[in-house]
Amino acid sequence: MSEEKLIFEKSSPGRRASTFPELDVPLTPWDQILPKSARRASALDLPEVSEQDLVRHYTRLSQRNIGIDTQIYPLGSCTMKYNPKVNEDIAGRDGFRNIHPYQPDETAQGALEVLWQMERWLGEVSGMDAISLQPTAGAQGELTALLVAKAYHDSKGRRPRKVLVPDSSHGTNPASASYCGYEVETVKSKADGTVDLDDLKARITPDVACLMMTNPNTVGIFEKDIATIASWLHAVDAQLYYDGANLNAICGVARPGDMGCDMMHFNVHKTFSTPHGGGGPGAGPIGVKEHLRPFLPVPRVERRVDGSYFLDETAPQSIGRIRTFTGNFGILLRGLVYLKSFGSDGLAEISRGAVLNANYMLALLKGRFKAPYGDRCMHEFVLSVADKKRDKDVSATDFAKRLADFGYHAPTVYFPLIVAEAMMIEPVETESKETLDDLAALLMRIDDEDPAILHAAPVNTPVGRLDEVGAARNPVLRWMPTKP
Amino acid sequence: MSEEKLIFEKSSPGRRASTFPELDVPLTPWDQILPKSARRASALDLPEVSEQDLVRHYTRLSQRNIGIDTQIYPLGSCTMKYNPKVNEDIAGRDGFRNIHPYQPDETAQGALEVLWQMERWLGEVSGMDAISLQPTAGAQGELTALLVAKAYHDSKGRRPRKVLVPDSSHGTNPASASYCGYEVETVKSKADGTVDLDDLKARITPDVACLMMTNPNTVGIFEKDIATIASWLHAVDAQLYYDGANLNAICGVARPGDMGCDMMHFNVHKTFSTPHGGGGPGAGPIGVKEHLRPFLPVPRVERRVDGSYFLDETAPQSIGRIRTFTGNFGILLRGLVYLKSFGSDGLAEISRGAVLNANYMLALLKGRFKAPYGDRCMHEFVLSVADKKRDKDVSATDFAKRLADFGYHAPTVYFPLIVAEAMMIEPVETESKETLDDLAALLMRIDDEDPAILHAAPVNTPVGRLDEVGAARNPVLRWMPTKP
Amino acid sequence: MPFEHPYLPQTENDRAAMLKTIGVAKLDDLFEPIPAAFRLAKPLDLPKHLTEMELRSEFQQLAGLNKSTGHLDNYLGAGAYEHYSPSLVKHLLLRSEFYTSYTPYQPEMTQGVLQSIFEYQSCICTLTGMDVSNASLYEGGHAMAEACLMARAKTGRNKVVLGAGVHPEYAQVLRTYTHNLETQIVQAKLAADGTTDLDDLKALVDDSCAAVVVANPGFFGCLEDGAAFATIAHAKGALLIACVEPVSLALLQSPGEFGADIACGEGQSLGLSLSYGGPYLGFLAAKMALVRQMPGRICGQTKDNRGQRAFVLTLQTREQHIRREKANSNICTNQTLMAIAATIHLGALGPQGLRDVAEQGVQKAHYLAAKLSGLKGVKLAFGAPWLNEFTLDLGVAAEPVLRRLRDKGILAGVPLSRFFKERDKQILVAVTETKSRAQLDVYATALKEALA
Amino acid sequence: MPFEHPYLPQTENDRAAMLKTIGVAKLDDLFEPIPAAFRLAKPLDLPKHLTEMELRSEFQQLAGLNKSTGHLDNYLGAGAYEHYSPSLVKHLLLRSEFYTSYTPYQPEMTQGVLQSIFEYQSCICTLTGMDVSNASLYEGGHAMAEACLMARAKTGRNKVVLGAGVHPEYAQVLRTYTHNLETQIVQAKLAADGTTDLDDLKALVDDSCAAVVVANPGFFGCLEDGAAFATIAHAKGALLIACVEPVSLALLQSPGEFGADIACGEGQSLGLSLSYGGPYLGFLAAKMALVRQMPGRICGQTKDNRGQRAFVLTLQTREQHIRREKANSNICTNQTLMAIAATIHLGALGPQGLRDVAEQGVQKAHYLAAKLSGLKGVKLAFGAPWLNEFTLDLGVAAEPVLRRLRDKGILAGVPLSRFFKERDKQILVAVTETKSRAQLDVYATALKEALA
Ligand SMILES: Cc1ncc(COP(=O)(O)O)c(C=O)c1O
Ligand SMILES: Cc1ncc(COP(=O)(O)O)c(C=O)c1O
Repeated sequence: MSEEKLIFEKSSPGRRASTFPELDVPLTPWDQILPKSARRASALDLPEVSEQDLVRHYTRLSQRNIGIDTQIYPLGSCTMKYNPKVNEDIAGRDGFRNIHPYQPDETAQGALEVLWQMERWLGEVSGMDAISLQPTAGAQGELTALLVAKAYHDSKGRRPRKVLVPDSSHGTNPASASYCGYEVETVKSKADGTVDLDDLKARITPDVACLMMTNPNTVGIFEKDIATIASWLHAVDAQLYYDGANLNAICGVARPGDMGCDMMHFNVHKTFSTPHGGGGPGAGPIGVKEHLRPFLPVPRVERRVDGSYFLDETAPQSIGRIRTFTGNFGILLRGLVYLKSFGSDGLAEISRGAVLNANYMLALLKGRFKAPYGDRCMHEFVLSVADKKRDKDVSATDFAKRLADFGYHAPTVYFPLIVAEAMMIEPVETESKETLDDLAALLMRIDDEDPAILHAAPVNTPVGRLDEVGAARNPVLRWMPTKP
Repeated sequence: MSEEKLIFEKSSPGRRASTFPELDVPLTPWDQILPKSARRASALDLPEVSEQDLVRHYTRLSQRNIGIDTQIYPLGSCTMKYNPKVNEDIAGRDGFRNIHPYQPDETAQGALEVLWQMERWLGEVSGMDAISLQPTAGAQGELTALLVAKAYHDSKGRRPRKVLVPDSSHGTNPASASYCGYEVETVKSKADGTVDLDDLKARITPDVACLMMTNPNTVGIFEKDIATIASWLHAVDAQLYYDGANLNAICGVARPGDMGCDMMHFNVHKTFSTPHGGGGPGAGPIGVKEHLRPFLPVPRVERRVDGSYFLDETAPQSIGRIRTFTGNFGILLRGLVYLKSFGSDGLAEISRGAVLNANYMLALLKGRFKAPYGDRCMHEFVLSVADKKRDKDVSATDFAKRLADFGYHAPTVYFPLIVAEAMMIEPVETESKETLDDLAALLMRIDDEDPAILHAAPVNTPVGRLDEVGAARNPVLRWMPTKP
Repeated sequence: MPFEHPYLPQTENDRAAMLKTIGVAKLDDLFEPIPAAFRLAKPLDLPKHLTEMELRSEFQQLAGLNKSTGHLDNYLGAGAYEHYSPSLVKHLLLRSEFYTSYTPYQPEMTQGVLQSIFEYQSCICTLTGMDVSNASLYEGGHAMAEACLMARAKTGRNKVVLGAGVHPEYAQVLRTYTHNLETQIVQAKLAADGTTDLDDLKALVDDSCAAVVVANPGFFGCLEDGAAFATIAHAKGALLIACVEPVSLALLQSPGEFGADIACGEGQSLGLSLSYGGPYLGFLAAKMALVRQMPGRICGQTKDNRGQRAFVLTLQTREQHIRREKANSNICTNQTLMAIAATIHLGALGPQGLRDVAEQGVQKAHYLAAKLSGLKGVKLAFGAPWLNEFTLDLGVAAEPVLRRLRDKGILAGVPLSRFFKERDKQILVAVTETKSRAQLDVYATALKEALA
Repeated sequence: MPFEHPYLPQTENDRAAMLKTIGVAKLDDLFEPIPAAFRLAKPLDLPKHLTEMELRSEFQQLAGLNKSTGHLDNYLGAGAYEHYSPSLVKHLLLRSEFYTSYTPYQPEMTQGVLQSIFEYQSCICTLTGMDVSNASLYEGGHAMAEACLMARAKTGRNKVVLGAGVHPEYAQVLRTYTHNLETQIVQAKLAADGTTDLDDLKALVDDSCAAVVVANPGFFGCLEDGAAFATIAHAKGALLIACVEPVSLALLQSPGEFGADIACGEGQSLGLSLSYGGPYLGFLAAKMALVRQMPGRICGQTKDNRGQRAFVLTLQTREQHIRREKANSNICTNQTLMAIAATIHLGALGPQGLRDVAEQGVQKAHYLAAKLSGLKGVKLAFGAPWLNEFTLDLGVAAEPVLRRLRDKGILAGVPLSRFFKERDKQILVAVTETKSRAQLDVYATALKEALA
């Protein structure tokens, strides 16, 4: 496949990919509407192309991309599972797609019921007492929950200044914490991948607002001492935050709310199968225990005794609004469809499948690749190729690039930061045994290859390795029209 | 891209890509319904795969295919123009998609109006007096019209036995004629590509039922003597059939009905932009002059004085039914949407664009490739690489295969049969000048390449040249389960 | 101002540059080969162009004039059935590499369509118990006509005997197709139980007979004795053509099992939308000995020059583009996309899903039939076994009753008077997996009221 | 029988084989790391699973409880607008290589998304007159909050002054976001003509001020004097943030033209469906000097090792996955697919199409406003110039009037009492290209009747 020009480079003045009906009202003279000084004088350099050329351009661009629908996407921590087509169809229905966020509640009862039901489903799945569907993604969920915790502490007249995060935690955890003015303190991990309890205990003081934990953690190990940790935290009225990115490991099997967690976020775009869309959109609802409910953001979805639903903005202790309108409705809707497709009799099968697949994959690979955290894992696991880097100068990046030659997306590499040359594999429950066998065989085949092949990879992709340093050093961040 | 297994080879007993709700009526014992002897005993070797694997399989297969949306598809005689997305959306509406062909007319007035309007549009575009939308594709249109002609002759007590077709005609013309029991006689073409009038005149006798002409003909030249030809035919009451496959050259500019043609078919899937779907579906309505109207197939769409529509099956002289139900409704609907998107003020622009593009392309190429029929053409033209075949052993096939290496579909090759090493190019009006420039430049670049490269081509496609002889000699026409 | 249209890329500048390259002064000059007398002097008598927004609203209005299966509970069948097709089928059909491509003449760049066709052929073969399938025909009636012509070509004989259950429109298509081929078409009588009168059939089948056609289930819903047909046909050297409904094949003896030489039928029930009658899918499969007589595209497996398995259109010397007037059929454009749709649908269902669909239709139909035939004056018209479609005798003229049911939101069945004037009290009722027990109960109550 | 589900491929045989390879006896053993006390002993208190058919019908029913823009003539705006988006946009978004892919971490296999983002950034830059755009934020309110935080980081100052036209919900989001950052948020008064009181603004902007935010058009529809804002802000060393509506930029001076340093806003009007409030698209662009403060993904152009142009996520040392608590934002997942949708939509419209849409909205809105303000007691609330959205004073309490109009099938506007208790007679009316003159006339008549 040859280079694909930018859409701007296919532009020719006067071409149209769409036209509009003629104006059917009498023209109000423009001078009566818009002062000259307010009018745009600069060029509007948008593309001018025909409909066929536009369609062809983005069809071709799509062909220069891979997704779950083309091959397994074992990106650890990202839960790249099948995105059901029926969810797209349902979200595409006129009655869901073409409703305005400020419609009177009476004209949006179906949408409100979707939100109300989604809160109930998430509550039951997580064991949390109250849900807010407002946050747009996981990171915003973290931020919202931390603000909720802050409001809680405020309400008690306390001002703890610290948030603890394990060194294995996801970058958004410390970033969210500092975003709302907390000091971030990092807790060490032990050799087995779990939080170092001694280090943690030493750090728990009344100045701690919150500990953010992922469980299973980012190396795929369940933090079995979570209840103990919770009790330590609660002793100083610190909150235990559960990062729900790895909920796929325990969904339907165990609940954060039963483990002493006070608040959490869900990544609907991970656990509940909504498409990642090349980076987004997602939805990051949060769940909290009863004591935090008053502080949840507005609006809240409520049900009247007559069964009708309404949006409530009157929560005196609420942290306020975390986004405009009422959340990423279209994504939440898809998530609810997904949850209902499994139901009470099926939800556990999600995690059972995910954990089975991950352990199977680990069993296939552990003879060949170093698995720093042992033979078992939950829904994902981390390998280290530090030895291969040392012995034959083959890095995690090299494996990633070579996989691309065979049409496979790489595992997550170089995360978590505590593992050198990390490759983090999350095979998800929607992948068949055959697919796992193929990927494992391929990884071993690549391991057998001449390192020179890996260094040169990829060669079968539309582009080869990129000059990333150059990209950052001389940033070219937009197309510019060439001056005539 | 590596080989893609057959879906059967991904099958594993017990996998499901869909499930159905439980039966909600009391079970009638099977023995009361179905005698044992009537029951299936043999295996049902359908694939058993998960939803993700199924989606992935056909997504990948689609990636092993090209279409108009990926690149210009200059396949002569096929009019591979842009397939508007809005047409798909409209045809996908519940009110069109989910209606049964035997619904009472009162519950299908919208569908009947679509058909009625489509008849009116096709009639006005072609200058024909009556339209039947029944035929499913062009070839069935030919057959239907020939049967109509036969019925007409019968009604006059005549039994002419011959159908004349030019040697440049499409294969379906003679095939359709012999299909309904006619003797086929081939008329010669002259060096300028048009029908040899002397040869034709000599063949016109009272035993001739019909002459089938394509105009512009398959080499892209307008048969300017068509009126004369019509008068010769009419003198013996023979009918002039117009093969509408090339209507894109004259749509909105001139009308077969004004040229003396008595009957014709339309290829809705060519001229009127409906997707070819990898070989079909299409729609091949026919138009006839008044004297042939009584013989058109049933059902006919009619309008009552009150403006309501109905299907009429009572035509005493009709040839009868040419297919079940009422035509390829979904395709006819798309065609009508397309026609309306151009309207009386735009229809001529289709052909003007098509003829401009073809002549431009011919102008770009004629210095390098032999154009046996001169410097001008209508909407398509034929080149011959017979000289290149002779001089450097590079055939039309070689060009075709090498184009594939660059992601371009080949022109039609080896048709029409009257041109040696023919490459028939139809650039259609939806292609931009830049696309034509690129294709012309590529053809010349290929012409400059070492013949060895062409013989080895394609190398960039998922598969290389195929053993077609082997395929025909040892036909493997289905997957077979391997015996355990 | 020039006519601007999203489907027309050439700007005024482009046109000028292109005309210069061509060497003509103005675009109209390119149309000089068309005698002036034929060139339209005034615009066509049609409305002006509509923009996309206007098209959508105009056709939305037209669509609104139709009552879809979402608006009326639909029990119409008679050759076209409402089935559930999983969401993924439509999604995959919208892959534009499939739907915007042409017949796969250049196999190196169209392996996707070719392999899909090969898979389709394999599905049809396993369903029907045949050796070879083509890549699709126009629709069921066409498939049956082509099957008869295959038999005619193979046997050199010129008579076709139809079982009594052949769809009346299929029979009409066959008559039209063979009108000029001096082929004799006769149909056996219907026995009282709704199946073909086998004695009559036997009497009609003679040495001049090219083919016997058995429709199973028959038009009235009843199951035929395929093996008996086979014996009668083969005894006289005629071929047996089985015209079958593919969903039923999950339960029924396949044509191959009961001895048919050719199987054909309508594939719409394999996930294709009703679409007011088309586009549908004619399928045609046969024993290997008949492959040369088979019309249309056939896809075969082969190897490429890199040693990979690959697929290609094969045995093309049967076809019009090679053989012209000597071709075994005139078909060119077929219904490939519908064949791909059916293949994906079958992949989505799998053997168990297809059985589920078939069984649920049968069970729900029998549940409904029991309820309906319990109503006063109402009875099943025929006694032979049937699956999910049955002929109901209302005891009174059917049309007014149907109209009353329609007003209650039910399309209760196809009135048989549409095909047979004398059967004006009978309707053909089809039930599929899409109907819930609640709907069936509503139907029964509504019929009771309509008859009261 | 095991739980069968289309999204779960492992059969009983697969499970057995896999467990054997793993070396455990049964699947539940793999969950042993979870203390037994936490493992659920009884099923969740939720309904059982639904099949696809059941899901479709359940959600069809829920969708039916909503009155869409197809059912009610919709004049609601206030930050989310009904626009026509060409069919092709939705078709291209359904390309599953786009929507089923993750953030393009591996650029060699995700050039499609990367190039689309680069094109998106280019579109946003030309619209806003800025140098650099990121790859998207959550939505407009979030974009404005991040813009303020950028200014705060750049200037080291801690006060933000909002123009009077800032969307009240955006202001609330900003307050929530900055709650723990000791940032002072103040808002200038509204002048009588519906624009910001510039004297008040001037008084509020001092040396501690990081940013001034101008919303143009303002929440009440009125156009602000962007250049005056710029002068006031820059005089005190504050940055000017312009919160703008992208369709209006086809007509209005761009933020770059009037001197803004940062431009932000909601991109929903670029072809995204209303979807009850999301997923939408926050856009954020700035002058080059602010690139290091910019949050979120940014795509840059570079070369590959074959010398080809290629695209990659760049300047990542701003981001959380590299810098953790020192990152300039916590954003990870963003709204890329919406950015691609907007880019395709803009490509479909082109500059002329976007102008057409903007102009038609303005003209139709002015036509309607003239009709409505001709009714007794009804008047435009403000005198400043406006585009396609205006504040109408009904002279009487708005809620009952709106309810009456709703019963006539019209969502006549957003009641301002929703945001400002005291504005209970005012409604905000938005008109776009989707409305026909006939609809506007119906609205005027209906309002007359509702007021009578
Ligand atoms: C462990 C973990 N936490 C938090 C997040 C942040 O979620 P989001 O990307 O939805 O903002 C992620 C996502 O990558 C994650 O993997
Ligand atoms: C000139 C000509 N005539 C007739 C036909 C037959 O039309 P169809 O393929 O629709 O049956 C074709 C199509 O290829 C054609 O090109």
